Amino acid sequence: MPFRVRSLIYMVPQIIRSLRAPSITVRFPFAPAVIPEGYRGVVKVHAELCRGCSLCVRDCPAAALELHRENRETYRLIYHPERCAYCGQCELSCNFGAIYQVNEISRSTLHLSELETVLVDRKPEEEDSEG
Amino acid sequence: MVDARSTIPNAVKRWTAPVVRWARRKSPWVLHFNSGGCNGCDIEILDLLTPRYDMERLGILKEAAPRHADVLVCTGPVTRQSRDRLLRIYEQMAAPKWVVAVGSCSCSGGVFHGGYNIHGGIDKVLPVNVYVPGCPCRPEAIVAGIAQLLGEI
Amino acid sequence: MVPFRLLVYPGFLFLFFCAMLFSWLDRRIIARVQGRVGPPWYQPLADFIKLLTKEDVLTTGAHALASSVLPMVSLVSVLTAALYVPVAGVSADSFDGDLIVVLFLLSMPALTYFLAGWVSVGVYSIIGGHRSLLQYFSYEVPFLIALAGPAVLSGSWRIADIIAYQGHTIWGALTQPLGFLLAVVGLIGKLKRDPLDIPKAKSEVVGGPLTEFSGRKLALWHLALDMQTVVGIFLLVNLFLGGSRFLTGLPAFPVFALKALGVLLMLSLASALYARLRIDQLATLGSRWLAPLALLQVAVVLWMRG
Amino acid sequence: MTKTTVPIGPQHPLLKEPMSFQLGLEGERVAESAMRIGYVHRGIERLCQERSYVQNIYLLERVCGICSHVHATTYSRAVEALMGVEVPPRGVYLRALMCEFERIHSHLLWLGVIARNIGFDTIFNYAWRDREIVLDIMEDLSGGRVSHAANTLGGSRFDLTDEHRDKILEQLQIMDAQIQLLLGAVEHERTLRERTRGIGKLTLEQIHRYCVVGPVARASGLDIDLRRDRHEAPYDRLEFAVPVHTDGDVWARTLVRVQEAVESVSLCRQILNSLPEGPVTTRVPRRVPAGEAISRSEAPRGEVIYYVRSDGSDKPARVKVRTPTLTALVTLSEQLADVQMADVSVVLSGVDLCIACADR
Repeated sequence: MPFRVRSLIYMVPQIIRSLRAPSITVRFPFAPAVIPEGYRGVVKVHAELCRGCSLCVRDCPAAALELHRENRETYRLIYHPERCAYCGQCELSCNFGAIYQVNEISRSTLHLSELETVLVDRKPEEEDSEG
Repeated sequence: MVDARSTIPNAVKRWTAPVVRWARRKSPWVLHFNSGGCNGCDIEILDLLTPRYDMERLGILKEAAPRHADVLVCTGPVTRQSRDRLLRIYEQMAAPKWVVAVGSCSCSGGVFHGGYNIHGGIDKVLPVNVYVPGCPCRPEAIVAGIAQLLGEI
Repeated sequence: MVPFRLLVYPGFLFLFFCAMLFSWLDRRIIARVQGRVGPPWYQPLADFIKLLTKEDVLTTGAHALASSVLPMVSLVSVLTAALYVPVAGVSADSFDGDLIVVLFLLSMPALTYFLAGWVSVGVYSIIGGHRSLLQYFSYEVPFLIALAGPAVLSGSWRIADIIAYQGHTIWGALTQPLGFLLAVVGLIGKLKRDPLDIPKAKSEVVGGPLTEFSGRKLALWHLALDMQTVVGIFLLVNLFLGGSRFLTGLPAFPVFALKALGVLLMLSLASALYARLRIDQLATLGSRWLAPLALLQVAVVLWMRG
Repeated sequence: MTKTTVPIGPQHPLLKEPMSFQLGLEGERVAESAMRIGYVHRGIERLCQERSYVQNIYLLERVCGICSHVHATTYSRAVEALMGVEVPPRGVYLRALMCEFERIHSHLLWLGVIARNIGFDTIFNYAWRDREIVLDIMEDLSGGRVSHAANTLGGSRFDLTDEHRDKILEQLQIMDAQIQLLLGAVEHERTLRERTRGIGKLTLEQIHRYCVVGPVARASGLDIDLRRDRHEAPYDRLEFAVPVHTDGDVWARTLVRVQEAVESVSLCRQILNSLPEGPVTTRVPRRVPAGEAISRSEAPRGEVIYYVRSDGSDKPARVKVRTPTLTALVTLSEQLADVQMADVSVVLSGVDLCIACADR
């Protein structure tokens, strides 16, 4: 292979260019994280819209949603961020637009049980007051 | 070998403890092991080294040898075959050591729950200090997890 | 005065400070070149303290005594070498022929590095040890010949004399640019820095000879290596960039520091610019290019002396 | 000469994923090698039989975190073929768009990994920095940096507006410039070339024997690319070159991949400019009629094949995944013969292993 000086110093102009470009490093741990608008983060529910139809539970690929139902009016929808695949299928499956994802990353934790969230806790009297 | 710390008098220990804690917080060397994950979290962990996130700012270095590392960052739901290796790596690490489980599948099995070949989470095998949910985790989440761990030290 | 020189300036404390500073600067420069931010200033210190307080694991089969003595031998030989390397014209001791002693002492760490691989029985350690020895033969010859240039030119093997000679003529780097370049390459090889970090290449041999070391011993190894960097840079500055009559009006220490930082910048840039060589490529490079060029440089120097 | 046995893996800095090699070394030369895989076997194919068709999209996306979208797309297409559903053209285009973004992302990622493995951290950092642009675009489109969840049975889950398209085109402009720099570095940088030239050679005959696909095959002179050869939408209306080299070594693979990334940028631009109007999804039946279907796609690493059999219930009776990495894996023992210990890292990363794909 012919010896070319250019091949030895090829990276020099690239490095100079990179040094002149603004740094793209995020400030994150020292400043709040900037999460884009459309990011599929943790799951939230408009509790008043939820009918407890369990379509989201059926389609969840990771079994992150649990519906504990006692009867037609009394049920609880429980969400486990540590199982969630953050895929957004629940949002797609919901016919009432109740369940949705926000652009928030789930917080890390020392104990998994801390993460469990009750999304909907529906009792009959609440249903009455709404109706 | 005799632990050198036990031979240090208490007074000195009390005086040096804050310094030691400071040093440990500022210099977590990370060892990464994929116990059967899908690569998604792994590339995000590797992403921490690159210009966008640059974790060298926090003193995080990705170490190659288990003996040099302080924090074991695991991904994946622990497959049956990788379980022994995971344990062995943990044993090879020098104390004090911590374990961070990155990704939903390393927290609980995630999408792979119920699989015949997985144990379903790092905590089935090792004591986990911090869980970082996410599938795959955003680099921010991983950093926040490690930061939380450092806060606990 | 002697204890002060041994322990504080330009002895142990000053070197320790410089080792931390240089290792930070090096990481910072590389990070900056790569478009990152880099570690904060206290990083090397935090790493060092943390490693000191970590558990010290010994592999089964490893020689306990040897593995604790080797890092110390490495550190001590570097520190001893530092006694004879003047910092801004001040050295703890000096005698005729101290350059040869310094060069000998500076090659001790390579030997201990090899032995470190040998006594800790890991596979990677042994391969890394072999590699460090192979590498030693590739860089050491051109390095020594290149450093002989200034000595031959000034007619003395005493570092102080070489500085003085450059003081009333001109920088060695200007009269023998090739020698300076070769010395820098040799220094990179000696310090096992990228792109010649063949013995400790992470993707090939994990941690090289240090794979099985942890805790205090690892801290000492790192310290020895960092100090070796400092001493090596100081040596090059003294031999090739030692005092110049253009700069006589300026205070000695800042000028010296600037020169040392300049050499450090060269080392850092080299590691950012190139991929790691293979061991056989290094051997070819060493024997086919570096050594003959170094000899050529010495020949030129002899001709210059007339 | 005495032989030393060196284990590479399961935990080794050069492998992101667990996989194990036993190398028999004579000095620095590799005399023999034995491979052990299966550390990442999660039993996904079995799990697929326990989940519904919809859940499987997300499960199969996690076969591999790097080429996640292409797995989900190929699976969705197999299921749509079973259902007899036609995806609207806009949906097809959007899926292809995502695939091309993913190809850029995957190839740049790989360039970074191989650069890191040969100790060239600067290129690693530059490649991954530029990759962030694509990740940003993908995150903007689908809401995920790495796993996109951009597929649903019957079409694409995301759509884009005109302003959005212009923004992406702008970002692609930057991307194009950056990729050219990286391509220049691969072509001209001497140390990088010295380390990758002549390593891990595969002849065309070996490629045929081992049925290797993807960039590895194209680097050895086998001119196959499913996107072009299948004449299907949207690639039949787009213009792109398939880079082919004949050297068959790691350097040629590097070139092929980076050039492919360049082509992908142009493909993305073409797709964005010729995006048909209309809906992105079509309604699909909940139940899948009994039958079987095969679908193929060109993943960043080569051809990926899905076989889906349905027995008429809401769960597939069998899903079989065939990934390109598998074919590349079996060539490793031949590539590793007689290389130096230092080149093992180059060989292993040269084929762009994705153990998660191979083991599933």
